[in-house]
Formats: sequence, C-alpha cells, structure tokens
Amino acid sequence: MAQMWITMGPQHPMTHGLWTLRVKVDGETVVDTEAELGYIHRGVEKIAEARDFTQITPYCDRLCYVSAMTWANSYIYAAEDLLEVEVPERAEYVRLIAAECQRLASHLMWLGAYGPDIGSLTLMTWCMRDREMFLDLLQELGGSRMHYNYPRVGGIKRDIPVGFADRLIAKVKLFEHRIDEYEMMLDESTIWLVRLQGVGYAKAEDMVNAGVSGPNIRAAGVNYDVRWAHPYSVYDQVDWEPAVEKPTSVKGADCYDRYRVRMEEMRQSCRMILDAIEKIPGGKNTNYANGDEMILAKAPTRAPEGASGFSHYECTRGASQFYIQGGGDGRGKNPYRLSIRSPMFITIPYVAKTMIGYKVADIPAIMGSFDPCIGETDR
Amino acid sequence: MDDKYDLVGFFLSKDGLLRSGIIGVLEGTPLEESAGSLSFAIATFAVVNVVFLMLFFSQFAILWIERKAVARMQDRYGATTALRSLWVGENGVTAGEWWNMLPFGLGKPLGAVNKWLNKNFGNRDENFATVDRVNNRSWMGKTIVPGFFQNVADGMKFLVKEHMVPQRADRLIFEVSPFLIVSSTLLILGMIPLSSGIYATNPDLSILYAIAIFGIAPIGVFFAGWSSNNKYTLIGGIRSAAQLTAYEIPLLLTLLSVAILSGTFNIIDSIHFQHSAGAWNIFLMPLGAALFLITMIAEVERVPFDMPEAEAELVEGWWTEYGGMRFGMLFMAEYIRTYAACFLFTHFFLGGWHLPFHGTLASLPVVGAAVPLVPGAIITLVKSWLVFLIVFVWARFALARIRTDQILEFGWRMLLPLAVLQVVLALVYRLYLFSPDGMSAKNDPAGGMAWDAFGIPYLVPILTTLFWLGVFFVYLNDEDKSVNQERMFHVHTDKPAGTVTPGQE
Amino acid sequence: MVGDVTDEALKATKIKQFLSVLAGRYFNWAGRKSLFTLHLGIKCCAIEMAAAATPRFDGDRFGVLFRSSPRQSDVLLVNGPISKKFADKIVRLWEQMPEPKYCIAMGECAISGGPYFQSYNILEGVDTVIPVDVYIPGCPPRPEALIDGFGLLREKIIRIGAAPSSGRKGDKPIIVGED
Amino acid sequence: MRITNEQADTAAQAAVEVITGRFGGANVTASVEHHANALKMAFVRVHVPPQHWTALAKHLRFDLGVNYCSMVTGTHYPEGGADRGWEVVYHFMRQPVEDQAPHTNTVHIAEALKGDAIPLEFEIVITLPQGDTPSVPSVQNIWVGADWNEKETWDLVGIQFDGHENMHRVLNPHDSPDGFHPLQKQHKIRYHDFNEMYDDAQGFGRKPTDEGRVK
Repeated sequence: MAQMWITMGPQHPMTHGLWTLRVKVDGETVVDTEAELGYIHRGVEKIAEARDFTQITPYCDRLCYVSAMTWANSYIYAAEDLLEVEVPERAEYVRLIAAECQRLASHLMWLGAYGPDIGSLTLMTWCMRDREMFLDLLQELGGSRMHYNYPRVGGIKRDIPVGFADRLIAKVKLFEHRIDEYEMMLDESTIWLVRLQGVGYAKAEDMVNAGVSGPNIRAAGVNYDVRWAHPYSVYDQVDWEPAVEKPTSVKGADCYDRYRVRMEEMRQSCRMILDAIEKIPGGKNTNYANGDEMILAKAPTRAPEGASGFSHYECTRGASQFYIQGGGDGRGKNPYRLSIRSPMFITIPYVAKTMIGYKVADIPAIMGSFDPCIGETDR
Repeated sequence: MDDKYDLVGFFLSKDGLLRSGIIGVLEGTPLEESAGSLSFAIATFAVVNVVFLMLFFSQFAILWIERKAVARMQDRYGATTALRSLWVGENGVTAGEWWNMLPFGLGKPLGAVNKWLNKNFGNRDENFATVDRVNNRSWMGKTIVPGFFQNVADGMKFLVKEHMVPQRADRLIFEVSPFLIVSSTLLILGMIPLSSGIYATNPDLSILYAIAIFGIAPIGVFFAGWSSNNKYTLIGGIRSAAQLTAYEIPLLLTLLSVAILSGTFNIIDSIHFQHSAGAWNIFLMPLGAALFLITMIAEVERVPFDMPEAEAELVEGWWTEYGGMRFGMLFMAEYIRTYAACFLFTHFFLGGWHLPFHGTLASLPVVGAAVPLVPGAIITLVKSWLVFLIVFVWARFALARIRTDQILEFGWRMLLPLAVLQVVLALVYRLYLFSPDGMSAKNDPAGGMAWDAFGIPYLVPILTTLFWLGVFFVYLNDEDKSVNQERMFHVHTDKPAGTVTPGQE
Repeated sequence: MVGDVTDEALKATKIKQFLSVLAGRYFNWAGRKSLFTLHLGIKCCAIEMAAAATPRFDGDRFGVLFRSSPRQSDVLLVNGPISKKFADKIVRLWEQMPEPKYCIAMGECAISGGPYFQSYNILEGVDTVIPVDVYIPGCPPRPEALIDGFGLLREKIIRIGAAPSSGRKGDKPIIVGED
Repeated sequence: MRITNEQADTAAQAAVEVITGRFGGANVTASVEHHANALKMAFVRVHVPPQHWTALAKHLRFDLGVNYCSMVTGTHYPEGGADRGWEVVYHFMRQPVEDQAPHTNTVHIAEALKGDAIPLEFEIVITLPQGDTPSVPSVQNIWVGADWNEKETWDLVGIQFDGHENMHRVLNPHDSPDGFHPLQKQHKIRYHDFNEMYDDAQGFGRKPTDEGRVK
C-alpha cells in the first residue's frame, strides 16, 4: 500500500500543547515519525540573564503550566546552591507539601487529558474536578490558581495559613478514596485495558540512555527516583517509597504500566503529605510572620563570577535540572547564564520513535502516556 | 393491539372529515371522477408531513437529553440557555427598539409584546444588575427546561455560517455527499411508526427497507472523507467503510432472526406479534437485543465505536473539513440515525407502543379501561428516549474508544458467529417452542399465551432471560485479576513487542 | 435579469428588510448563544481554558463548546504567546474559520507578549497578526474571567449584529486560497 | 531513605581516582566538589580539553557506568580572555538500572548501595578558546540523550558539535539567519538595546517555516 506523511499539529488534540508530529503511515500502521518542536520557544534563558534571582522565579513557574510549584522549587534549589544558603527545616517541609500537592494536581491533569486521548470524556471532567481541590490548597499558599511564585531563595514567601493543615488532610483523605474510584472505573473496563496493554513498549535501558526520566522509567522497573538518589529537601524524613511498576514477561513498559505507576505515585504523594504535615517543625497550626527565620533564611543577592549552582529535581514528568552560572549584570545580581534541562524535551523525540510499528489510533495513547508538557519543552 | 389514536385512519378513511370534505367539494366538478384519488393524495401528504414533523421535532428532546444527562454524569450542570436573553439581551445590552425598523408599523405589536416580556421577565431592578447578570439565562433562577434551546441556538447559528470549500477538494462530491447522508437518513424516519395508527408509510417489507436505507449513508461518508482532500478525513472515511461493512452483516442477521421469530418483515406486524404472542422479543432473544444494540452503536458511530471520527488522532474524523450548515446537517443526521436506532430497538424488542405487562394491566378492573386510552405514540417516544439515555448516552460517556483493528476483530470474530447462533435459536424457538394456538386475536388487549411450555405460562421467555442473565454474570465475574499478572491483550505488529529499539532501525 | 426583477420586487415590498430585522434578531441570538471555540492549547491559559469546561466552572452552561476543527469553530481563543514559528500557523487557523468569527486574546502573552515581551522569539501580542475582539487580562486569567470574556463577546455580538450581511455576493461560497 | 553524604563522598572519590589515574597526564583534572545548599551532596567535576573529550566520554560510559546524559550547557564569554571564550558544561548522572526479571521488583535500599551502583552526578567542563566557530566533539553516538541536547546547544548558543549527524534547529524557526544564536552575548534582549536581529520583530514578511520540508 502507498505510504503517506501525515502532519499532526501544531493544532491537534493529540499534541497536548503546541508541537508537530509528522507520521508516515502505511495504511493504519506507523512506519516513521519525526518530531518538530519550538512553537512556543520563548527564550526564558535569555530573559533570565536580565533578571535578578528573585525575579526569575515567576518565569520558572511558567515553564510548565501544569506543575508550576515543582519547577519553581527546582530553580530555587539551584539558586541556593549558587548563593550558598541553608534553608530552615520548616520551609523545606512546606516546600515538600506544596510540591507533592502540585504533583497530585499535575498527575490528575495528566489523567484527565489522557481520558479524551483514549476516548473517555468523563474521565477528563472528573479529574479536573478533583484537581480543583489541590489548586485551592495551593492557592492558599501562593495566592493564585496556577502560578504561585511561592518559594524564595532561602525559604518560602509566606507560611501555611492557620487551618490549612486540616483542610489539607481532609482533602487528601478524600482523594485517596477518589483514586480507588478511578481505578474502579478504568482498571475494570476491558476497553481501557485493550487500548493500553501491549501498546507503546519502551525498554528500560533504552529509555535511560535516551534521557527519559521520572515516572516513565519507573514504569519499566527502574528503581530510580531523584528524591532518594540525588536527595534534596526532607524526603528522607517522611514516610514513602518510590512507585515502581513490576515488569511483565515482556521487558519494558507499556502504556498501562505508565498509567499504573502514576496512579501509584499519587498514592505515595498522599502518604507523604499526610506524614509531612504531622511532622512539620513548629507545628502545623502555627503561622509565622512573613520573613520569620523559621521560614526564610537570609540570603545574599549577588553571586560571584565563577560560582555555579546546579539542582536535580524530581518534577512531575521526570528529572528537571537547572544550571546557573553567577556573575552576570549588576555585579553578579543577575545570573550570567541560566540553563534549563527539561525532561520532556528529551522524551518527546524518543517517544516519537517509540510509536513506530503501532497503529495510528495508538499515537495519542502512547504520546499521552508519557505526559508531554510543551511549556517546559520549548522554554 | 391497535392504538386507539388512529391518525392514518382519520386522514385516509373515506368517511373521514378530510376526504369526505374534499369529495364533497369536488362533487359536480370535472374532477369528480378522480375525487377519490385526489383526496387520497392530499390526505397522504398531510399524514406524511404530520408524522414526519412529529418525529423530527421530537428529536430535539434527545439532543437535550444527551446534553443534560452527560452533564450530570460529569458532575456538571449542563446547558442552561433559555429564550429569555432573546428579549432581555446580554448583560443589559439590548438591540434597541428593533421593532420600529419593520415596515408599515408591523412591528408595533411585537414591540408591545417585547416590552411586556421585558417588564415582567426582564431584569427586576437595576440595583440587582449583578444578580441578574449571573441569572441571565433564567427568570430569577428558574427555567422550565434549562438548556433546551441551546441546541436550537446551535442549529440556527450554523445557518448563518460561511460556506467554505477547501481549494483542492473535489467540489462536486464535497457538496453532494452531505445531502446523500442527510437525505438517506431522513428516509429512515419515513419507515418508523409511532404507533399502529401514526406512521408515514407501511410497506410489507419495511424492516428490509429500513436496513437498506441505513446502508446508504456509509457511501456518503466515504465520499465525504475522500473528496475533502485531507488525510484525516480520508482515513476517517476508510475506517467508516470498513467498520460499517463489518457490522452491517451481524445487524442484518439479527433482524433476520426478529423476522423469523415474528414471521413477518413488517415492523408494525412484528409489534402486533409481540403482543399477540404474549412476550416481547427482548425476553425471547436477549442475545439478539444485545447484538442489535452493539451493532447499532457501531452503525451510528458513537463511542466506543466512533473510530471514523476519533477526535484524539483524526481531529474530527471524516467531517473535519465541513463547516457551517453542512456540518450542522451532518451533525443532525448523526442524531437522527441514533434516534432511528432507538426507535427500531423499541419496536423490535420492546414491544413498540405496548405498555409493560399490557395484558395484565388490561385485565385489571379500573385500570384496564384506562390502558387503551394512553396514546401509543407517547409510549413509543418515552421508550425510545429511555433507550437512548440508558444505552447510547451511558455507553458514550462511560466507555473509552477501541481501536480499528480491535473493532473489526470484534465484529467479524465475535458478533458474526453470535448473530448466526441467534438466527438458529430463533428458528428453534419458532419451530419447536411456539404454539400458534396461544396467539390472541389482534385487538385483544389481554395478549396471548403462545410461549407457554408444559402448561406453565411464559415459561419460555422466563427461562431464556434467566439463562442469558446467567451467562452474562458468569462472563462478568470470570476474571481473577490477582492471578492474571500477564498482559491480557497484546498488539500484533509486524515485529514482536519489545524487540524494536527506537531510533536504531 | 430575473434576479434583478426579484430584487426590485423584494425592495418594493420591504420583505427583505422585514425578514432581515426579524430573522436577524433570532440569528443574532443564536450566534451569541452558541460559541464553539477552537480547541487550541498554546500555553498556561490553555489549562484554564480546559478548567472552564469542567465541573466547577462549566462553560457548557453558556453554550461554550470546544471543537477541534477550525471549520466548525466560531471563536479563536488565543491562550498563549505567539512565537515567530507559530505566527503564520495561527493566521492560517484564523483563515480556516468561517465567518462570522471572533477572536479572544486570553492572558497577558496573547495581549502584549506578557512576561516574554522582551524575548527574541515572541510577538508582542496576537493582535499584531489577527484582529482581536475581546482581551482578557490575567496571567493566567481565572476561568471566571474567561466566562466573563465570553459574556463581553456576546455584548459585542449584539452590538454589531450577527445577521447575514446584505453585502454578501450571491450564494457563491468563498473558496480558501482563491483570490 | 536516601543516599547518604558519606556514600556520595566515597563514590565520588572513587570516580575521581579512576579518572585521574587514567587521564591524569592529559591535562584532565578531576575533583570532588560539594553542592552549597542544604544537603551538601558530593559530585565529580572534571575539566577536560576538547581533544580528550571523546576518550573520556567513552570511559565514563563504558567503564564508570554513567548511563544518563542530563544536560548540555553552552556559555559565551566574550570578555573571558583569549583561552576562555566559550565553555561547554555536560551534566551526567549515573543511575542504577537493573534488567528486572519478569514479575519482580527490586526495591533499592539506598543506604545499602555500594560501588558503581551508587547514583552519582558528573559535571564535565570543556573550556574553548575565543573564536567564531567553537567546536567540541559530539557524544551523540555514546549517549542517545545527548542528541537533542547538543542540537539545542548549537541552536541557542552556537557551539558546533563535530560529528553530530542531522544537526538542525530545534527551538528557533528553521528560517533563522545563519549564525543567529540568541544566547550569544552580543545579542541583547528587546527594549534593552536595539539590535539588528530584531529588525523583523513581529515576524512579518517571512515564508512558512516548513517550506520545502513538508512531505
């Protein structure tokens, strides 16, 4: 049969953003693919060279619009490495809780967006409904629904409000039941299994070699999580274990594994939050004033030339990295060079090649299961 | 039994008001000789139009049902548009005294009505402007059927949209194929009776006719997909052709078994049979009912069988390039097909215009007198709306979409053998389990006892239903998920899964 | 010739005016009550756009539905920065939509470039390439603001009138790409 | 549960010894460094001249088990002196990947990991002299993950990667002028200092980006 190229994107329901996938199909079978990025390249790295270290945080919020908190945290750890700041423990706990709430919201957004990919519209609305719970919580911290600008170099912008802990616990406990509800809806639906199982196999070593990270490699049985392997924050003090999916007889991960590992990761995040809110130093119902030394350490604003800061952070889609070189404009007030490593930038070209051999109808299933986010990809 | 409200008889009988009036008028004129045929033609025209309009406008109900039911399933409220904003305007902005623009002062009464409506149902008070802005789609938060007019608005909007033809499309076919789809879809409605007395036409082979007409639209879909000169529409059209071919055959076989069981190819006769023999077909062939629903969902291309318009990968499938009124018509044709499928299911399996336990109800002392007074058309409509709500809407928003190869495999390897089995079962039932002596007279409200066995009334339908329910529950609970750690379903690609190293071919 | 006579007759009886006032009134209502939006997600605001369709905010109450094909859409909701690479694509999407069509610029990036106004790759607002009807400021605007933006668009549609314009020539469809 | 500082120190020390023992004479300096933020984890920083980079990369990949290329950062130092005009920084991670048997799941106990199984971070710094065409050898065929990172670094910074196949622009439009690499320091951002690269700031008068590339 004749083969033809189909250009999917930039405006296409499959893309979850703005990029182009060129697919060469033979009938319904995909024989070649090619990814094309850069439709929302905004030059954040260049703009950051004209901003001081506090002003960069909002840009990092806007890198990935689904997980602003984790990206801002990721940047802040690099800035703290550069400026040599030690963070109060309470601030680390609050950051952990905020980041895990954001992870729940982000995975819910993923599951919601994955529903229409497979054809289930109800899943979308249900997940977005539950996501609102966590957005409300984060809104109490940051003041906005999506871009919080919450962490600061040396701590956090403001402490958790009084009563936040109770609302957090109630919502997380409710959500633990909702996870069961989703699994009841999805795992017991033969159509869901038929669409996901055996589709989009990716081998563990290939993925690691290609730079894929996060839940996508944990789905293939790779027990690697930045939160314990390159530790930051206080993850060693709270109760959790990395969500890793067991490999089946065919080695590697299929879409179903990637779905399972994210569901499991949501459970672990719930567990972490419930534990951390109890262990938080200073008490969960105390509210320290802005700038109190319990939540914000004094931090220098200038970094000398030759200094560098690096952070390795478990974002919701994989490992994000920031590399900052100090000594920019304003006698070191700005970074000289800020480099951002986005997990999806590496993953998307890899996933495009993973689709080869499957059907056209599997393209959204495979692409969606890797959870693409184009904001961070194009930067 | 016959419905009491006999529209066709009212129009077409020679003593009826219409025909006798026409014949009386024509008496003494040169047309006197052909007065009979002339009045027949006029009466038929009237009947066809009345029935068709009833069917057509009642389908707005299913659009509304779907919109609201889906919203409730998704924890939303759904459309709330009411007609109020027509005269109140939006957020206090109105179009001014537009009725004064009408010539000859024709708009004066309209203006009076509008002012009255504005006064009584408009914003209560300018101090409540914010409240009313929020409540803009209702009168003080109350609407009669919230959102019913949303679909009216959608349809009217399509009328004024620009008509676009892609530059490299095949112009003629692109323009013609929507009409092919819409006209063939509307022809289905001509075959569908609302009750024994309300139908447009009633040929002897109406079952075959309905199914034959159902088979035309896929050609239009394929044409539409091909002529748009768009790769998504092309794939959608080809998928549609493959899928409809695969599902047409089980559908035909299922209807064949309906025909075998009731001994007729006429829809109305088959409904009469269900009443006279004493049991609806769904209790005699639950398998057939399930097959019919599954194949019908595939025929009307709804989730989980909506591959031809799979939104995730094919943008909007074969109608991606259609906009404006063409799209509106295709959209409506889709729903008319669904509606027709609901009607057919009601007629073939749910006893048409008969109430449940019609015989028992009719034998009761007081109720029995009232039962024949319930209009059959209402019962039919309610039944088909319920079928739409419970089967089509629920399936669409609870399930995911399956893949083309899986659809075809399911169709050819599961549905087709089961449909053949159903034909055999129908033959066995008709030949060995059916006792013609038990058939009641056609207009006996009590219904018949044709499906008795061993002297026990209704034994055959009861046993059949129990058997198939048992099969269903066994199949439902046969999976032990804790034991089955392997993937149950694997994809067959040209290379075994897991052996392809991406990027190194 | 015949057409001219008919036109004269129409003019004399003012039937055209009658119909256009009366029908235009209803078509205007329909056009503003049923705003199908192109399902185009560019950046952050796309998530708020999605949230506006989900249980808490429920744009479906107001007739806002999302269609994936520009041919079936009425509103182009630009919800993010327009890069140089995407500029001609969004113009193409705009041109693929049938009249009457409206454009809403959602969020700072679409209005002026927002936080990226200094970037080397971002246009300063989508109104540099396509005409915009409604601007919704915010970074990102909340879904309530989006719903309010659709309300503003409705007001605008009332004012400009969505009746078929009398200046349209015949029934000849406009063919995309033809001069 | 986490990798302790002692584990990271030990692993980093071992890696530094191996690298120094093998490449010490070739102007390659390896050292154990510590992050300055709260947990102060150790990592390995290696300064390597470009001509030895391929050999070191193979050593890292196949002997030290560094299997994960994280990021490639190029920096332009127009005022950095004659021999430091450009700098390329590679970040690598060592990740323990076990080929799990079916239906098994090895839960790593982080504190018990030893030797090469300890996750470790590597920072490779390659300093390049001033010049218009900075170039380093590509490691695209050693780590697949370096492929798009190098594309991006070339696209944004203008570092050329010798031996990189299929180099093309990934983030900037395909029709950007040759030699336009926005992160070079001579380009100022808009409204800070007008620059010739913003002549067509609004993007008018451009051809479709995919002209000639649409299949």
